[in-house]
Amino acid sequence: GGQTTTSGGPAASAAQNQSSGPGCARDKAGYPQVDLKGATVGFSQSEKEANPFRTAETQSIKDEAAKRGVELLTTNAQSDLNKQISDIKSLLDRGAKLLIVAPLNSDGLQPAFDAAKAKKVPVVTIDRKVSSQPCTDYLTFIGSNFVEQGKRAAQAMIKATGGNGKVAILLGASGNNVTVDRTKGFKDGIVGTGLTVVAEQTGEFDRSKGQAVMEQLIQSNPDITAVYAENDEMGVGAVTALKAAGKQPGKDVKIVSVDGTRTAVQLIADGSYTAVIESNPRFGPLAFDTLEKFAAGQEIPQSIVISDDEYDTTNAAQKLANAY
Amino acid sequence: MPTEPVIEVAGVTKTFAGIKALDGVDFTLHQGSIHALVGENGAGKSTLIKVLTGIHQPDGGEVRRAGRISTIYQEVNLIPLMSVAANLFLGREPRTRFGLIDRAKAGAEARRILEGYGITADVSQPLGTLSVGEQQMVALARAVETDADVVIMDEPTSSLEPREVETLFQVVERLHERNIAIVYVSHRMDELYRICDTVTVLRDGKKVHSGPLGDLPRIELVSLMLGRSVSDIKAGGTTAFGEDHHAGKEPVLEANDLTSRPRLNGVNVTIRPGEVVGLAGLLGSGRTETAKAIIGAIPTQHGNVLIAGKTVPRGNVKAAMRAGISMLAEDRKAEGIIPHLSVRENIVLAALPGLSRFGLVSRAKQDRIVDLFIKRLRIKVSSPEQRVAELSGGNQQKVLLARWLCAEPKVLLLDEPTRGIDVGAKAEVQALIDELAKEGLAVLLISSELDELLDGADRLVVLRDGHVAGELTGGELTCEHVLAAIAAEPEPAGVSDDADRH
Amino acid sequence: MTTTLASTRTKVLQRQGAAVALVVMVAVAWLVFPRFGSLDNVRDLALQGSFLAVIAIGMTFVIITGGIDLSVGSLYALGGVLAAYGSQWGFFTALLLPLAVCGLIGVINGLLIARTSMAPFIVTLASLLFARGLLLVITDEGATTYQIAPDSAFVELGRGTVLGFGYPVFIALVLALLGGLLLNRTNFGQNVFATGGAEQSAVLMGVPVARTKVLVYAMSGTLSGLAGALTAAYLQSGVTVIGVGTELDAISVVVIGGTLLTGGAGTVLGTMIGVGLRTVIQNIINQIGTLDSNFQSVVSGVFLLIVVVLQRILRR
Amino acid sequence: MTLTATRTRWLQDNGVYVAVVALLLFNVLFTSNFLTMGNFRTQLIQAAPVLIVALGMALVIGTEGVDLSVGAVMALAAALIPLYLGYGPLPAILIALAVGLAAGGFNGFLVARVGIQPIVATLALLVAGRGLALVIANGQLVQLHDPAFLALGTDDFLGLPISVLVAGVLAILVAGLVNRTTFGRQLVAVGGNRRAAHLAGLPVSRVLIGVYAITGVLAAVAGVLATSRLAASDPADIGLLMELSAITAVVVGGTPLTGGKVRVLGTVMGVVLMQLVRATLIKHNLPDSIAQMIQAAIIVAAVYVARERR
Ligand SMILES: Nc1ncnc2c1ncn2[C@@H]1O[C@H](COP(=O)(O)OP(=O)(O)OP(=O)(O)O)[C@@H](O)[C@H]1O
Ligand SMILES: Nc1ncnc2c1ncn2[C@@H]1O[C@H](COP(=O)(O)OP(=O)(O)OP(=O)(O)O)[C@@H](O)[C@H]1O
Ligand SMILES: [Mg+2]
Ligand SMILES: [Mg+2]
Repeated sequence: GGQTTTSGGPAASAAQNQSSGPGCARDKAGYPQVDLKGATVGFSQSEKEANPFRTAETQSIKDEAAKRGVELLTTNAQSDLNKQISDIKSLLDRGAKLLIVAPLNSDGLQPAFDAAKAKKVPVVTIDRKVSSQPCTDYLTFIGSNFVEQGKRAAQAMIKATGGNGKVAILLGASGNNVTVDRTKGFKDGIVGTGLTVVAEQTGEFDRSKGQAVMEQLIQSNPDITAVYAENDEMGVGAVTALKAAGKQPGKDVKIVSVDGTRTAVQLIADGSYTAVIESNPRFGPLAFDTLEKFAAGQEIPQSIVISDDEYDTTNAAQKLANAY
Repeated sequence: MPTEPVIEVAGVTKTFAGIKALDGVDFTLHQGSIHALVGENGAGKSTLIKVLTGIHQPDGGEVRRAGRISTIYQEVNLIPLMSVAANLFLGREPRTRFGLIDRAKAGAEARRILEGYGITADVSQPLGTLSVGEQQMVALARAVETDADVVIMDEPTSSLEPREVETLFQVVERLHERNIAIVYVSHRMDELYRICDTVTVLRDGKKVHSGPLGDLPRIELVSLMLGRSVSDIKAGGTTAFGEDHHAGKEPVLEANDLTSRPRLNGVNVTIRPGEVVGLAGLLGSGRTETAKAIIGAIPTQHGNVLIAGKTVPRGNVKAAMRAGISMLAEDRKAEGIIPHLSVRENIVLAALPGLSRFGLVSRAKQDRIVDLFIKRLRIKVSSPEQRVAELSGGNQQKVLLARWLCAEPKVLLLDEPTRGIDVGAKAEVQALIDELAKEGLAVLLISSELDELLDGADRLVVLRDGHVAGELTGGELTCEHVLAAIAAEPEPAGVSDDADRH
Repeated sequence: MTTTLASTRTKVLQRQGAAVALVVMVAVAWLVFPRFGSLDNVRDLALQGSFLAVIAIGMTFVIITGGIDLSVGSLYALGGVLAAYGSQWGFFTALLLPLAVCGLIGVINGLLIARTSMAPFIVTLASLLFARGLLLVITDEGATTYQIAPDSAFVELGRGTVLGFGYPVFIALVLALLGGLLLNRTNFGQNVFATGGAEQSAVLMGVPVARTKVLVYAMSGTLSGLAGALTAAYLQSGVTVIGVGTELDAISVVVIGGTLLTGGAGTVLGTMIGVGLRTVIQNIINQIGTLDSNFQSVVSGVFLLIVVVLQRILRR
Repeated sequence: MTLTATRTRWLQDNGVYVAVVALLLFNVLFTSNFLTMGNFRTQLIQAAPVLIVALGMALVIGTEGVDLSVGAVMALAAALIPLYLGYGPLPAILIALAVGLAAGGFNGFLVARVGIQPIVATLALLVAGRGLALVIANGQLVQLHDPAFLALGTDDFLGLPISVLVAGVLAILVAGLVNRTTFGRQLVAVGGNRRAAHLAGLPVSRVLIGVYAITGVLAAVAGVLATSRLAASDPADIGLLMELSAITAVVVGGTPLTGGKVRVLGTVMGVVLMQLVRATLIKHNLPDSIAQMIQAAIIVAAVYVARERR
């Protein structure tokens, strides 16, 4: 993947990024000049901060805002798309001059972007790419490339298994485009290898569901040699299930997942997990840098890919502190 | 007699879960006739009616109808939460020009119609705020005011007052004049003989007799219903009550100044052991409320209840029962039976804690006591494990009586205990009340049948608008005295608020 | 006549603990939060409430018949997807396809409930699953999101405004008005009350109970589909992730509005007040702004409780 | 004619058992590796928490109520475990159960004393409870390491997984409670006709509060067991939609939602049936869409057969 860099910890990832598409400049797009320092910035979070990714993401934005002396307004859409739209409108109404949005879904936020456009408030979307027009509907997207994450997971899997074996996929929640992209990337990545997908079932991004599904799959397909979990939580659930079934996860059955939570990385270090592709939640520095550059009149690329780290048996112990 | 048949039924059979409710019944109704349909509880009268009206599909046989039927079913079947007017007009509401319901017109019409039935209540109020009797009158009005060719009445008078019964008879008379055929179900012999011209007798789902009523002696009708020979049946007056009882000296129940606004304003009742006290009064005079206040089922603002001199905590049914009061509620369906449970469980319900040890129930004890009561009250069941909902109304009533006797009360409050019960069962219940009183039980008897009260009670308390309007004993126990007490003007002593009219 | 009016008025007051709460909430919010009363905020509140209102009107009818419809959330999402899918063939397909399909599922709900004696709770729970499944089939397990061309007439239905208020607001208001008329001034409405008030009696009184039930579930399904279509028009796409838990929202606004879950009584006006309350409380949480996201649901739960208890006490 | 009547009656009473047998047969024939000890073990372990919750739900439904808050109570129990695990597993579990009791008692209070309809009363706790659990847990999933506590989820006793054993014992206790105790009979009477039960002097409020409290405790037990099996306290996700699974199992097992009747063995079979359905769908690797539609069809079919004929 040309869009991705594969080195460095979180500090590095903030600085290292790649961008694509023609740039977007303030004068061209017609946004007013807003000095970031002392400005009111709105942040609309999509889901409850009840998993490590969301917690780390919100914290990163808050920390950076505090560091830069920015007044931050926050809302949480509680997984309700209509609520996120009204959240964003209310942020605008409460005087936010710049917006950072973690979209609940790729589609459907158009009304909110239109409201921001009407008030000439630039929007930076993070962690999930939306299907609206960059530079017109919103300023730019900062985040990971989920298809790429899937591909990298496939590479890690190929490396760990030697390209042979039977894989079970623990899918994310149905109807969610993260699920779709991570599945597509992984399946594309294993084309032409000896890896075959024998089962794909949803674990709804949830540890206990991942565990329950895995328990069923080991019974019906005892010859599974690898598991690709579309987030760490399900992967960790799979570990518990495999152990209970008398298998050695990480050895008999390779496990690769996406996220980079501390639990999963710790499991790699302990030897019962294979690899984790990071999905970097630390958007704060990058988001505010982008806003600052934009204010200064620099061109902003259409999308900015945050660098995602990767943890495997060779580096998990050293990098444990970087996991969230 | 007019000969045009409006309903003709031949060989109709209907089975419920193995029980033959109707077995090859023939029934013909002629135009302009008032046809009595009689039989013991569970004989199949209500079932036949539901077949006639098409609510039940018969398993076999033929039903021919010519003309529209309108029916008053046995249990009041209206919608309590809807307004009186809405209930009256449901399905044929007056419309405005735009096809919408004309509520003003419906209200006015309803008021006009119901006045003819002696009901002055606010027609925009929910029907449920009316007394059972008033509801029955609304049901009557609803059935009669449609342009029907046949009106079927399944025990219409069971919740009615003497005065209301008269209104009903006038309505029947009006219908008769319009040559409308009527099917009339009742367990009250007097009524049947007064208004009906033809009779059909059902027994155990079979038709055992059909013919003109006037020629048929009462005793013979009863014998047909019960399936026993005339000589077996001793004609012992209209009720089965015996002589007066020998009451104790000290009252076992003293209820003082019971007040539950707005329906009850300071009622006093005392009953001695072995005494049957009757509670008389018009519809809505507060008799049911009095019983409910005594047992603590409705909140009271004033007054207290003493059992053998000890005060019973207010508003607490459980405590009242522990003190020895039991109440047979008026509304069997809503306040009596637990439909899903078996006859056995319904009988032992109130006595359950006494029949168990450490919270564990004892089946053996239950079976013993249930057998005893099924025999003693002659409850017709296929087995004690039969679901109580499957029994006929009369047998359900007996099950409830058994429930309360099982609780071994000192005072038994009976609210319309013989409502909807056939002659045989009614006599049994009345005899039972007698017997219980003889055994020393104190009984409060509420009944809308004056005969029953006059014969059964040793003393009568007459209520009017939630006050005691008079007490009658001994020689005063006559129809005239009761009616006088009911109709008397309020005493000028200032007991009531509107006394200053004098 | 005047006494009738007065008693109706007290009755309405007793039923409407929610109305009292709404007035209090709005007054407090107005005083405390300067932005609350801004025209923009009011317009947004109205628009946000309108989608739920459309669903809740149908739910009101269902609940008055003594039933419940758990499938509305799924049908809402399905309606949105179908609208977006249908929009490629123009305005009318976009509008009618969701109405037809969701209405049909509603009819099936109604038939199962009316013709067999299965509990509404369980039948509609099954169609909650079924409709989600169907949605996933249509969208290729959620991989495809159908977009609606931004310049199509259908988008105008969701995004257009009069006096700054979106069309969905007016649609919801008109539907509420029609719903109120239907409920109180037509024979069908009387049948709905009778069915929920005492089903057995209603049968004996000649009310077409089965037909009434089929109709209310059909109505609830159709309205959910319509809400989905409006949402799709507003969002310009058939988003698959909406509608999760919407059934509980709809039920709670109906109940907050004073409709009895046991059936037999209720008003559309009350439901609209319930929707208003829910929308306002959410807005207030946003206005406060600093509330921990996890704490927000505690506040909503406690609030629901307060309103219901208040209502209960007022009715005594 | 009476023969068909008895046959439908029989099917109505035993439909859920027939369905379980049919599904087992299907799996034996068409699912690879189905007839293994390990597989049955898995099914039982997964069914155990649902069963424990469903037992309580059956009692509540028997009183003509419903408890939507069971999932939230599980989350509350899960959130409390790590806070008190430092004092040892027993105190932690007891506190979790105590909170379940309190939550259930509160539901019961709202239903019995305040007179709020059960769906609404428990809906409030459904919404607030999980939020509260997350507030307690600070929104975090907590990994658990106490070996004694984790043994609950992994170890065997008498050759059976502990959670399965607990569920079995609780099922027997609940069956005994319903059929053999005054409380149980009063519960059914209250569900059958509340006004009549009140007039018969039954302690209606006490019965209702008791039933909801029992349900709360059972939900907490399920929460504790699920937490130990997961080896983590996960208040965000534990017991999510459990209320619907439990209600489905109870109703599929032949307990009508109209109250007045509780079928404990039916409930057990309802849980087993739904567990088998889920297992079958996963083992045959059906996509989520088809799986949901098939589940819907099976629920309707099972309830259709067991429904009360008019
Ligand atoms: N829906 C039903 N299900 C089962 N059995 C029924 C049903 N309806 C009536 N029965 C049975 O049919 C028989 C006839 O009942 P029905 O109600 O017609 O009696 P009835 O003559 O009206 O008695 P009553 O004078 O007590 O009203 C009874 O044995 C009753 O138990
Ligand atoms: N306005 C009302 N509000 C509430 N309930 C009422 C009202 N009017 C009547 N009722 C109910 O109707 C029933 C009968 O009322 P009441 O006790 O006054 O009559 P009664 O003298 O017992 O006459 P009957 O037994 O013949 O109906 C009672 O259960 C009472 O609760
Ligand atoms: Mg009858
Ligand atoms: Mg009375």
